Amino acid sequence: MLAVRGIDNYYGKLHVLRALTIEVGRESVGLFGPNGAGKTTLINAIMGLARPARGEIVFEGRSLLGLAPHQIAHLGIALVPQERELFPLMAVKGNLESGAAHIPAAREKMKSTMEFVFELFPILKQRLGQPAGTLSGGEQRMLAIGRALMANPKLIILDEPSLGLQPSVVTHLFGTLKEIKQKASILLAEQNVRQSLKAIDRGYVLENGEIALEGDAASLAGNEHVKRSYLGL
Amino acid sequence: MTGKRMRAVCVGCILLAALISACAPAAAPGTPPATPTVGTTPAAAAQPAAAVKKPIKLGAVIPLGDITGAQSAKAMKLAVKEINAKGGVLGRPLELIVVDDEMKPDKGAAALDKLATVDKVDVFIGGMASGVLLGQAPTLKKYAKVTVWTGAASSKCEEAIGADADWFFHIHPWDYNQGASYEEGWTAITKRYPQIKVENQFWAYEEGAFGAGTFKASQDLYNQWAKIQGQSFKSAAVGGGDYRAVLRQAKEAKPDVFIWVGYEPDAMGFVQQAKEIGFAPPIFLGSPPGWPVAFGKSPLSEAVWLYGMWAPAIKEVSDVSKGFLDAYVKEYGEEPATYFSPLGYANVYIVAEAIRRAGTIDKPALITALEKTEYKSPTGDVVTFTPSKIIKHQGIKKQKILQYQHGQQQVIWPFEVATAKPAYPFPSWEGR
Amino acid sequence: MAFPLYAGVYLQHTATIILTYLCLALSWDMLVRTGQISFGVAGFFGIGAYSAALTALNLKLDPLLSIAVGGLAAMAAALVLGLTTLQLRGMYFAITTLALTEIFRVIVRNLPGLTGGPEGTVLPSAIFDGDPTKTYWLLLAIALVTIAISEAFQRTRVYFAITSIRHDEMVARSSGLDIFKYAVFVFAVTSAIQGIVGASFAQQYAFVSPEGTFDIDFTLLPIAMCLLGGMHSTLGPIIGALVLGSVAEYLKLQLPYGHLLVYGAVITLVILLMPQGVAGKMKEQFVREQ
Amino acid sequence: MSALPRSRRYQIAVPLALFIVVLAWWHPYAVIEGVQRAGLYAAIALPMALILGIVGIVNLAHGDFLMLGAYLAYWFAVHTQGDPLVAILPAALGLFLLGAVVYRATIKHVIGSSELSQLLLTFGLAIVLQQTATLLWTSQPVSINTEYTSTSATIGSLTFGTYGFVYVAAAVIEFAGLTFFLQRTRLGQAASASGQNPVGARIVGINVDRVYLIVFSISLALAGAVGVLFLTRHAVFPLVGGGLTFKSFCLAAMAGLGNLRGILWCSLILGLAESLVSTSKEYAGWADLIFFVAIVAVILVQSHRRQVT
Repeated sequence: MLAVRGIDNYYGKLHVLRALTIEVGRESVGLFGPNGAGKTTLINAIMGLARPARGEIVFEGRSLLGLAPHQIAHLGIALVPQERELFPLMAVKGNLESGAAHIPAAREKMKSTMEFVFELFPILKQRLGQPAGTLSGGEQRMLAIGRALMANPKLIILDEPSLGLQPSVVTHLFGTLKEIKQKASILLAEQNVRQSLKAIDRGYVLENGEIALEGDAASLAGNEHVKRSYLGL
Repeated sequence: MTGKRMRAVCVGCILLAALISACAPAAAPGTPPATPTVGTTPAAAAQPAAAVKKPIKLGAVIPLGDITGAQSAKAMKLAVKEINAKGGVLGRPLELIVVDDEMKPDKGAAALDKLATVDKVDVFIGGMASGVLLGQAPTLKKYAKVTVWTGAASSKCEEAIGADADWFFHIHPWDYNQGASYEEGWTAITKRYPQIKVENQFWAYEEGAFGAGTFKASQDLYNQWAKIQGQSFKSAAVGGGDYRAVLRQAKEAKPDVFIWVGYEPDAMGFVQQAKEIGFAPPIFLGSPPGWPVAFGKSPLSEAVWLYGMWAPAIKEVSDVSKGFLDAYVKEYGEEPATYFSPLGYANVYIVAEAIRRAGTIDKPALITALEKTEYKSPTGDVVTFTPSKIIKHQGIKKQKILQYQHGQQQVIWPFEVATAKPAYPFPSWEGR
Repeated sequence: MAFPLYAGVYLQHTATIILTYLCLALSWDMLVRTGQISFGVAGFFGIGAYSAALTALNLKLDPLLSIAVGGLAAMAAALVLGLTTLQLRGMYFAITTLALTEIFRVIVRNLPGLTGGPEGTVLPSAIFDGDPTKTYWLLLAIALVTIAISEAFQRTRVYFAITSIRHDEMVARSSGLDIFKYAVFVFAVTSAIQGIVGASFAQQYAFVSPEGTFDIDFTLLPIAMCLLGGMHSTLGPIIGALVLGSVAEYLKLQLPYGHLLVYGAVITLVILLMPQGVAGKMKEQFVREQ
Repeated sequence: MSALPRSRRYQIAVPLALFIVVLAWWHPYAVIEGVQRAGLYAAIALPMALILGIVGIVNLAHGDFLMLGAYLAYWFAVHTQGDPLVAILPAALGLFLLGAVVYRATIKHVIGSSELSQLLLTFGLAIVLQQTATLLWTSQPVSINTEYTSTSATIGSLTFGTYGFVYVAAAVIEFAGLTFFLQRTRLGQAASASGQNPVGARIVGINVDRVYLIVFSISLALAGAVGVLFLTRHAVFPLVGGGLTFKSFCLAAMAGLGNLRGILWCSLILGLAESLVSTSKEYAGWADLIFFVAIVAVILVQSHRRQVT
């Protein structure tokens, strides 16, 4: 579905991504690594928010390089950014609708998708008329995921969804990933490896802009390096 | 580290360049001394006798971006062309060098420095805004070159130039000249047409230097013959344009004469809003430096009075005016829209004739010759230089009282150049 | 540079005008380094000009002394106003300083007894009797002091204080700096410079008027110069003032009609092609070559 | 787009209504003319606030585009001998297209750069427009007189001009139209999303660049149309735009950047206050002071409130 092949990316003189190759099929894939390993840069490159120096990114047989973010969104990739990037003055309802309104295929299914989002996150239904800027951190995260789902994406990318959230909220969030996987492939970038490993099929460990390890959830959980560096065992 | 060093090097270079430029005049030969030497104009004194064909240079400082300056420059060029076609002056051609003052005092003063030291002109001419002349006054005094100036009405400029400046000839009337002239004019008009009343006047003046200065000058002057009251307004030229408050006060005062002193953009607004509130005094008069395009074509302009120096209609009573107008239209394919064009034309001719009479461009002789000027100007006046309140050489002191009739500006007074009889009283706004 | 090298007085006068704007541009930039964009340059320029003109005229102060008074008056005004307005950020501070300029102008216009009202006030003679060389040296001296202050701000404790205000107020606060105190200090110093420049302008041309002295160009042109030259440095505003000042004068002589059109186009193009300013561009080249 | 909570709105509206009633009893003309003046201010400032709110750029050439619209209408009226108001559509269309070109050629390239570069760019554009107008039409002002411009009505002992209400109507229509556009149309929703968070807008599939282009062009089209209305009652000359930009900029700052409803309120307050001061004989020269003191006061009070809460 999504193939990233040999991309290099620089931030000024800093070599952020080095000949990076990953693949996401009809599955949920984790992307682990410490702060500054290049996770967000990779996601930005996929989404068209950053332009890699070399390499190729292909989604369902189409190259994404040179496409603008909105075009990539139209192809069926939805992003839940680390900073959430909601529309703060718009009500929750408006934010959700905005996820679907600008993508023709999703627009037709707006009502039913919204029902699905409410099933996952009932709290959003209660907050429907409230401006997004006044929501709590966890609610905002749910809204961001909800907005991304509204696009009816084939692939949903979540960038550090657990960041800054209470453990109980994190558990709830990761619980919903299984249901989301029914509808779309998932690429999940996380530092919280312990929780993530329960929600994913396969994963990559990214260090210093390179893939240090890859494997399915079980083999990663059993890996010594992962145990030491990420699971604190 | 390199960034800091580079910065230091560059700052050093700039300082060096600045020092060199400051020292340059000391090294450059033939530059006039910086402090004025009384009695001699270096450029004039240094003229070698052999250079007979060398042009006589007139340096003009004018705001070219404004229509007044643009048309003044055009008329000057026309006059120079005419004079040169007839063989120039003293066998030498005239050369006109125009520098834009951008309506800024510092730029105007620097322009004078350029004309004096780079172009080495013989005479300064030009001029438009009072605010610019105020800033130029120290520079003019520094060179003390023969200067024949078309612009500036504010008597503040006269203060700045001072009484000693025998080299300064001012053609445009000062604000109080204008006031006195109108008093004379209205006295004459009311004598000839006894039904016309002007004792009770209401003035609406724009709040800047031009309006407030004119009002103040007239207020000081008119206590004898007219009762005047006034109120300021914000001109549309600086973002205003709502005159209804001042018009309403005028309406309550029931004046014989309503006068507004503002700029071109205020003209249409005043008549439109006077009509709106139903204010039609017996005399409705505007006194801007110029009028908007095709103001006369509007029915609201009928019988509006105006103060001014010139109108195209003067060609009917003055041959000089007709000659100028025809030549201007032929040269540029348009009628001049402001009185600064005949004034610029007169400016060149006054200087040229004085040089011819003096037989030289030596300052003392030229000043004496200019003092004897008696030039029939296309504005319909005969220009002579007589003392005003402060300066020794004031040219035109008389203004004209005009009136829009059937779309044209007609001269009502002075009667010698009158092109029409007054329409009085002001017809009502109904049906216009 | 295609600066026409006319020798003599004219060059000096043009250079004096450029130095005038250079000081305004540099002082404006010094405040920008704290993150505050002021649109009030013309206001402090005008306060300085009026204070100098009125004290020279009414108290018969020596012109040079009156220029100092102009600087002090602007500084005092800045201290009072800074204490209330420097709390504002971004566009709100900018618009407030712009409004204050207009407020000064309206007050000056409506107090004819004190200020000469709308027509302004004329001084009997210009400073140094209009000697352009001496005036040039005066402005050069003021410019050198301004440059020295600017460099001092770049090299001392103040630099750390003001850049941290700009970059991150929290960091500045937690490091124990009273950033507000520094902001007021910089505002007062830069306003004093603007007041001194205004005062020498008034003394040089021997008149002040509400329309001429509070001209918005005294705010806009220095800003344009800083942006052209590059901000947040001593060099940028200097380059900007030299380039824009000489280009404007050169264009005027070459192109009597339409020179302002080209001027506007130049500003637009420079922003599009060299967004970091001339100094920034030079620095970039310099670094690349190494 | 209004960020004010409902209760705060009443805190402003009730005293304002009281003030207007007292003023109407004391100085009826000040109210009528103040409201008309407010209409003009708001009509001019709304398009500027639109760009500011969504594209995030202070357009210092705003008044100059309006000037261009007015000249277009003048040219139209002179050549067709027709009513200048007929030119509203052509002027709006012409300015819309010009807006697209200007956006593509210039504004697009400074999106995301510093506030000041954007300011200087539009400042440069303003000079170019003013000087082009001077070369094309000279500095001599043009004005058009139509019969309806000076119409007046009489109620009891009050005779007042009615044409000025055209500006009130224009402001209300503009506000309603823009509100409808931003809240009810998909493009408008995309615009308000882009205004609130351009990154967010991109990732939900909005072509932010195209939205900016359209919003910029719409704002210019509105400025052009208001320019035509302006011409019917005011003289137009190349430098007329500067003052209008200045007032709009002040209003936008006072209202809170990009707050369209705030523009209406602030225009009303300023229009009334100015009109009241200019009716008083002794203090008419101070009318400008009201405008600027009000701006400073509002900004200071708002910032104080922000700090407290």
